[in-house]
Amino acid sequence: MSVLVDRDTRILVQGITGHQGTVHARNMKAFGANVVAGATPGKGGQQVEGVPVFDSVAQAVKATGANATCLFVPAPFARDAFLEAVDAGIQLAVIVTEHIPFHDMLTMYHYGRSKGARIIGPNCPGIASPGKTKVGIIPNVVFHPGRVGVISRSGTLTYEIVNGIKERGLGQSTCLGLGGDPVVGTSFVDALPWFQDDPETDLVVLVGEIGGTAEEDAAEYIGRKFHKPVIAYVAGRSAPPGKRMGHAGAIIARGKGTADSKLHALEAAGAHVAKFPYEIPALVEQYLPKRSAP
Amino acid sequence: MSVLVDRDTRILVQGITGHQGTVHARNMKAFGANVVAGATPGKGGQQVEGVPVFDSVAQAVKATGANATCLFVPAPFARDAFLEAVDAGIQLAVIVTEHIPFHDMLTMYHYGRSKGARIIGPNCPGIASPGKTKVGIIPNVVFHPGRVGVISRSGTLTYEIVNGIKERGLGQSTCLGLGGDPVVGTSFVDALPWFQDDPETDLVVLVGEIGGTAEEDAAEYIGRKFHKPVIAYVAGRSAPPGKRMGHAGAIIARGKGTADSKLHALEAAGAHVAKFPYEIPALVEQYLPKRSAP
Amino acid sequence: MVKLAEWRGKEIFRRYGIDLPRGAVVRSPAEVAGALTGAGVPFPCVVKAQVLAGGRGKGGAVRFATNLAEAEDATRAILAMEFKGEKVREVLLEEKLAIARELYLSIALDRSQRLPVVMASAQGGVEIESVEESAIARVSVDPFPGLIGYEKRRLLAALAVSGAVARSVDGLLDQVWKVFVQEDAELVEINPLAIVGDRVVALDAKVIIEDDASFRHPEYADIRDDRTPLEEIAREKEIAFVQLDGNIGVIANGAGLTMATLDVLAEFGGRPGVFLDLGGTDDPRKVTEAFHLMAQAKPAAVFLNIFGGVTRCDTVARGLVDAMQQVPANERFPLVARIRGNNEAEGVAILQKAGVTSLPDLKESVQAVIAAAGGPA
Amino acid sequence: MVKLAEWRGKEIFRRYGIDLPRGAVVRSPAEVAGALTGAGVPFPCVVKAQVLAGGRGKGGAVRFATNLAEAEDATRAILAMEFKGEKVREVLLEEKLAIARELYLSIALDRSQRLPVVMASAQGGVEIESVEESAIARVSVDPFPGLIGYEKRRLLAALAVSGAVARSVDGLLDQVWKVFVQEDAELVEINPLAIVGDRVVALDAKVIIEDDASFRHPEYADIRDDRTPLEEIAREKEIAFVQLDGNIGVIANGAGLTMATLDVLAEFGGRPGVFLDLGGTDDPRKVTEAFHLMAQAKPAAVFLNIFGGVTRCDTVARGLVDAMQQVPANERFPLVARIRGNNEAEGVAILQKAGVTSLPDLKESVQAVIAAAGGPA
Repeated sequence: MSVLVDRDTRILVQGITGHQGTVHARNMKAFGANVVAGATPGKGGQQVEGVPVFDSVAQAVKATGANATCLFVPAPFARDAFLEAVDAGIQLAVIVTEHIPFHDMLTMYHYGRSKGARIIGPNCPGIASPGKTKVGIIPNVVFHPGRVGVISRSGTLTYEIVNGIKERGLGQSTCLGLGGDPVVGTSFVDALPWFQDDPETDLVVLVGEIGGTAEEDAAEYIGRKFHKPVIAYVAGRSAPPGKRMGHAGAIIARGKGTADSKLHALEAAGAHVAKFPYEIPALVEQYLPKRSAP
Repeated sequence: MSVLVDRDTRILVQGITGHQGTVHARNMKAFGANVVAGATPGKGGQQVEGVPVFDSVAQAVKATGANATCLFVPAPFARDAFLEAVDAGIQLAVIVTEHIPFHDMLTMYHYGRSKGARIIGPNCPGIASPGKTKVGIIPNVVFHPGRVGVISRSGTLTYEIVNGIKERGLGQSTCLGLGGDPVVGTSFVDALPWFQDDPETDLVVLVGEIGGTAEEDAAEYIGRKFHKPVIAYVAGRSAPPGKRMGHAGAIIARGKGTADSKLHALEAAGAHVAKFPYEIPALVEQYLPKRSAP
Repeated sequence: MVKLAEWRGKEIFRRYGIDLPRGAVVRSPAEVAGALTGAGVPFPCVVKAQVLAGGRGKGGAVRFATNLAEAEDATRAILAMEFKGEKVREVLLEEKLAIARELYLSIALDRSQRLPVVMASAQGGVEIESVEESAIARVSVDPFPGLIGYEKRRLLAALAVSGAVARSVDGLLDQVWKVFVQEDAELVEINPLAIVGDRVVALDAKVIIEDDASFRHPEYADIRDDRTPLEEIAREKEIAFVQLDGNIGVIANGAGLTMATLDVLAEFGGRPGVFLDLGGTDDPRKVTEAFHLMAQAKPAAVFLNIFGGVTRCDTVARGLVDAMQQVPANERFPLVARIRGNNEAEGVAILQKAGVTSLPDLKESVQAVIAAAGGPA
Repeated sequence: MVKLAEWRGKEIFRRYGIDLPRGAVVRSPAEVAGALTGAGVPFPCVVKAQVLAGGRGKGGAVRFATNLAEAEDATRAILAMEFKGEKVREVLLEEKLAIARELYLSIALDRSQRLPVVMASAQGGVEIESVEESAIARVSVDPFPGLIGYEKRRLLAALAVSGAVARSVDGLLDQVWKVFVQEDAELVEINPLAIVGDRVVALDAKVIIEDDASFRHPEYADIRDDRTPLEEIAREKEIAFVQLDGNIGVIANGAGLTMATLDVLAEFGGRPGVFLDLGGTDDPRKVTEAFHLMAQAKPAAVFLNIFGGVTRCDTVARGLVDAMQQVPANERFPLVARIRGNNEAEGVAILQKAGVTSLPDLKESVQAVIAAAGGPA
């Protein structure tokens, strides 16, 4: 199995009857993903892209054995939709929805954790494993199966980087978009062990951003426990400081959170740092362990 | 190890500086229990009954390795005291305090459960294993080591019954008082499997009360999974109905909750039912499996 | 357990934004005219006795009035009632609404699951016990995160509401949930919950506040409508007290032992009257107070059944002897004791000296007290 | 992110029962006399500019008055100020209290732990960044069950309070926690928090409400004190918009790509001015609107960097061409595009036809736009 998901992951799409839900259910299916059900309250009995729609997640799980969900539910309803999925026994949720209040995410994260459910996102592109499956919205065209793992806090920038790797003639094992919100269900530190344990991944590209301390935390982990090559890039080096958070935010970080802090930490931990996104593919080629052809 | 606790259980007494806390810390020590610490905010540095007192549970745990707590904290502060113990890593709490609002107990139970912490009580006498240890307030004098397990929702009535067993020349393995509050951390159904698995218990005395469906739930479990003899008694057969709960309470039960319902369920499950508490010792003697002397 | 009268429950509902009929409480017919005008209650109106017992409709404790004179007459008549033993002190006057349907809604505690449970039925306006199981939806709610979307949708489906009415009920569910949690309620029940146009209106309110949470709710401290005077004194002294209709008083310690004593007493033909549970106390003063309470209930005989575990038998015996000496001669009653456990010998000796026999056997002592009270029923 | 001015923060605090100095807001010197009387503010009083920037004390935006004339003069002077680029519209007049000690208290989000964190320091009244780490207590709080006893005791210890003052702070902690949760705050900060006798009084209030929670808080919808007019338009159109001080405009999609573009631009000596992030949109109208916004900011040159993933390149190109045609000739600016990904060939062809070159390479296209804007800085 690749990281977190595989061919037999049975995907539920919450909010499948909306525009985004419909488009991406179609794209997931085109990627080869096993989309088994949709759920929208009041729309049970319909079909969207050949997928049966249910009124509740419990009904969808019972009828189809869905074991992962992809949420396109509008922000005001996302919290309850996720909690419904957890109560129905679903253990993996990719939350594409943006603008979910972080207070809602705190509830979602801690409730989910107490029930053993994992969140990817919110406001994230999701997870894709070329040749296997995709839960989320990462464009199908950028992929090529291979042995490079990608973990990123960005959306479009990730597509650009993944595409660059493909254009270099290399491919990806699993690409995981964590989302850039203040509270994310999965951080670099959560995800790195999965890639460490994944026999299909030989190298990891880590795409960070300024703000928070997720990259510093990742560096700490990489230095101690991660044994595959890491190529790291951090966006926002030249961004003006303090445009987002007030004083209290600043002191939580206390000198962390800047691009410099992140890059130094990653470099010190042994990661190969790219200064610009277009440098990544060459670094990947340079550090990707050579294998004899299978 | 006996059920839940043993000689090496390291007991913290929260509220040790109060009258009840002091008296029962002394009694526990007299029973042979390993009382290692007390905790009362603002009283750190004192000694009570030779036991060091700490300001916080975290300090007590760090200094003494306490791994179970016994709470004598007044009801308005019991919730927070328990949560403090859980956050300090304690996994077993005997809550003696009575009159804790059940809304607080809901928080305590579900928070504790999410962190793997077990509650006995509240408003309960606790747990005692003669010759080993005691966490709670069950009187020392009623015990004699033996092979009878006792699980009870009552307090004084339990002492009377345990004493009766002792006067018959028999002894107890572990005696567990669950407390009779609307929300208890441990029910018969939670406790029965421990006695099932306990090699030191040959027979279980189950002491129930009217109200709720804990005895019916226990009967259901006993019928399916419990393989040791059970002597059951349910107090309140002649109590006037409806003195406590309104309509909604009544319909949760729907015909359950009466002594008749409980006794029938227990009898149907194979338990030997005592009509009066003074019949219990003879029934215990009758059904206790005979062993060759060790 | 603080059972609130309908009007008090509705006062709470109003604070949480729950939709209610316009209404006002009066304590005399003279207040009716002003109250109706002040609250803007039109005719016809409903006049309801504010008592805790159920079945007011059938019992004549709910009337209708089409003009002021009728409203005053109905108020006068209801204030003169004693409803199922309860004196009517307040009357609630409310507008009569055009009801499309009557629903049932409540939140209580499910002890087995240790979760609050919301119950809803499309069959409201009748006693919920008479509604068949399959017509009642039950939704258990995790206190964290509280009542959420899909749970509410299950309830809305059970209530068979849709569109604007469903939106009203959805809002109401949030409000009722808040009442249950924030007011430390044991029970919040709305029956009937009426559909009136697009509104959902609480026609009745049954709210029970948990006694143990009273430290958070001083506002309910002086509501004790459902206690007898003796029960009220017992409550203040933290002695569990139950009044039944027999003639034998029982003082015991612990709820289980108290109930077991009652069972044995009933088995041998005794009729239990007042019941006192001392709890786990050590305090001789409490024994004395319990004895005084007992004396006021004028039992034919009293049985004291104490197992001294945490409590010491000698302390209890001393408190008892003290109390006996304070009871005037003309109020004395026969006393049978059974006092066992911790410091038993000392306790028995103290009683003996005061002329009270303590029998060790429960069956025998019960038979003795029944005989002292005049024999089995 | 809705930053509230001090007086608005204090209005919220008042609703939650937090102890505040008596005070009133005025918008002209003429209102001062009435406001002081109405709020019962005695002399001497404090006159404070209601601006969002910090450092008001040092910057002359906080003054003191010992009589009405002085209060009016101070109000007039402050209303005439422009403080760190912000026009002063409101002035808060408050009683001057006898302060024993100044403390610091705040609640914010700890992203790494995914928990709110309460911070407290006995060293209040100065910028918290200047307080050494060891003098600040940090307590992470689980949203279920919320701030609890032992956590509060740790904070009280850090604030070095005891007795009656500690009891006041204990109550305050519950109130501030409720503000943070119930108002969907990103930050609640009280600095200084003053000890005045046994009271603890919030002398300042810094409250930031989370934008994403605005659907729960319509009451904050029209508070936008901290946005420029262009930022306000961008917000309404859901386009992320940042104004810097350079001369090159950038339109990109996605925060990461936008920041990466900025990094490359800066590396080659470009000075970024306005920054627009289209997000994950597919909508050509949004491209058009972004272009209009950009035109209003009058950049020397504009760089459009789009990776079409979910977005289609041809749709973006069409929106762009439409928008260009609507800009008057005298407002036109040089445009460099890099448009890649989904339907790239079609997009490039559409741009080509309209006279815009799309370069595939990020470095080359950045260098081209810098040249168009007049060369590196």
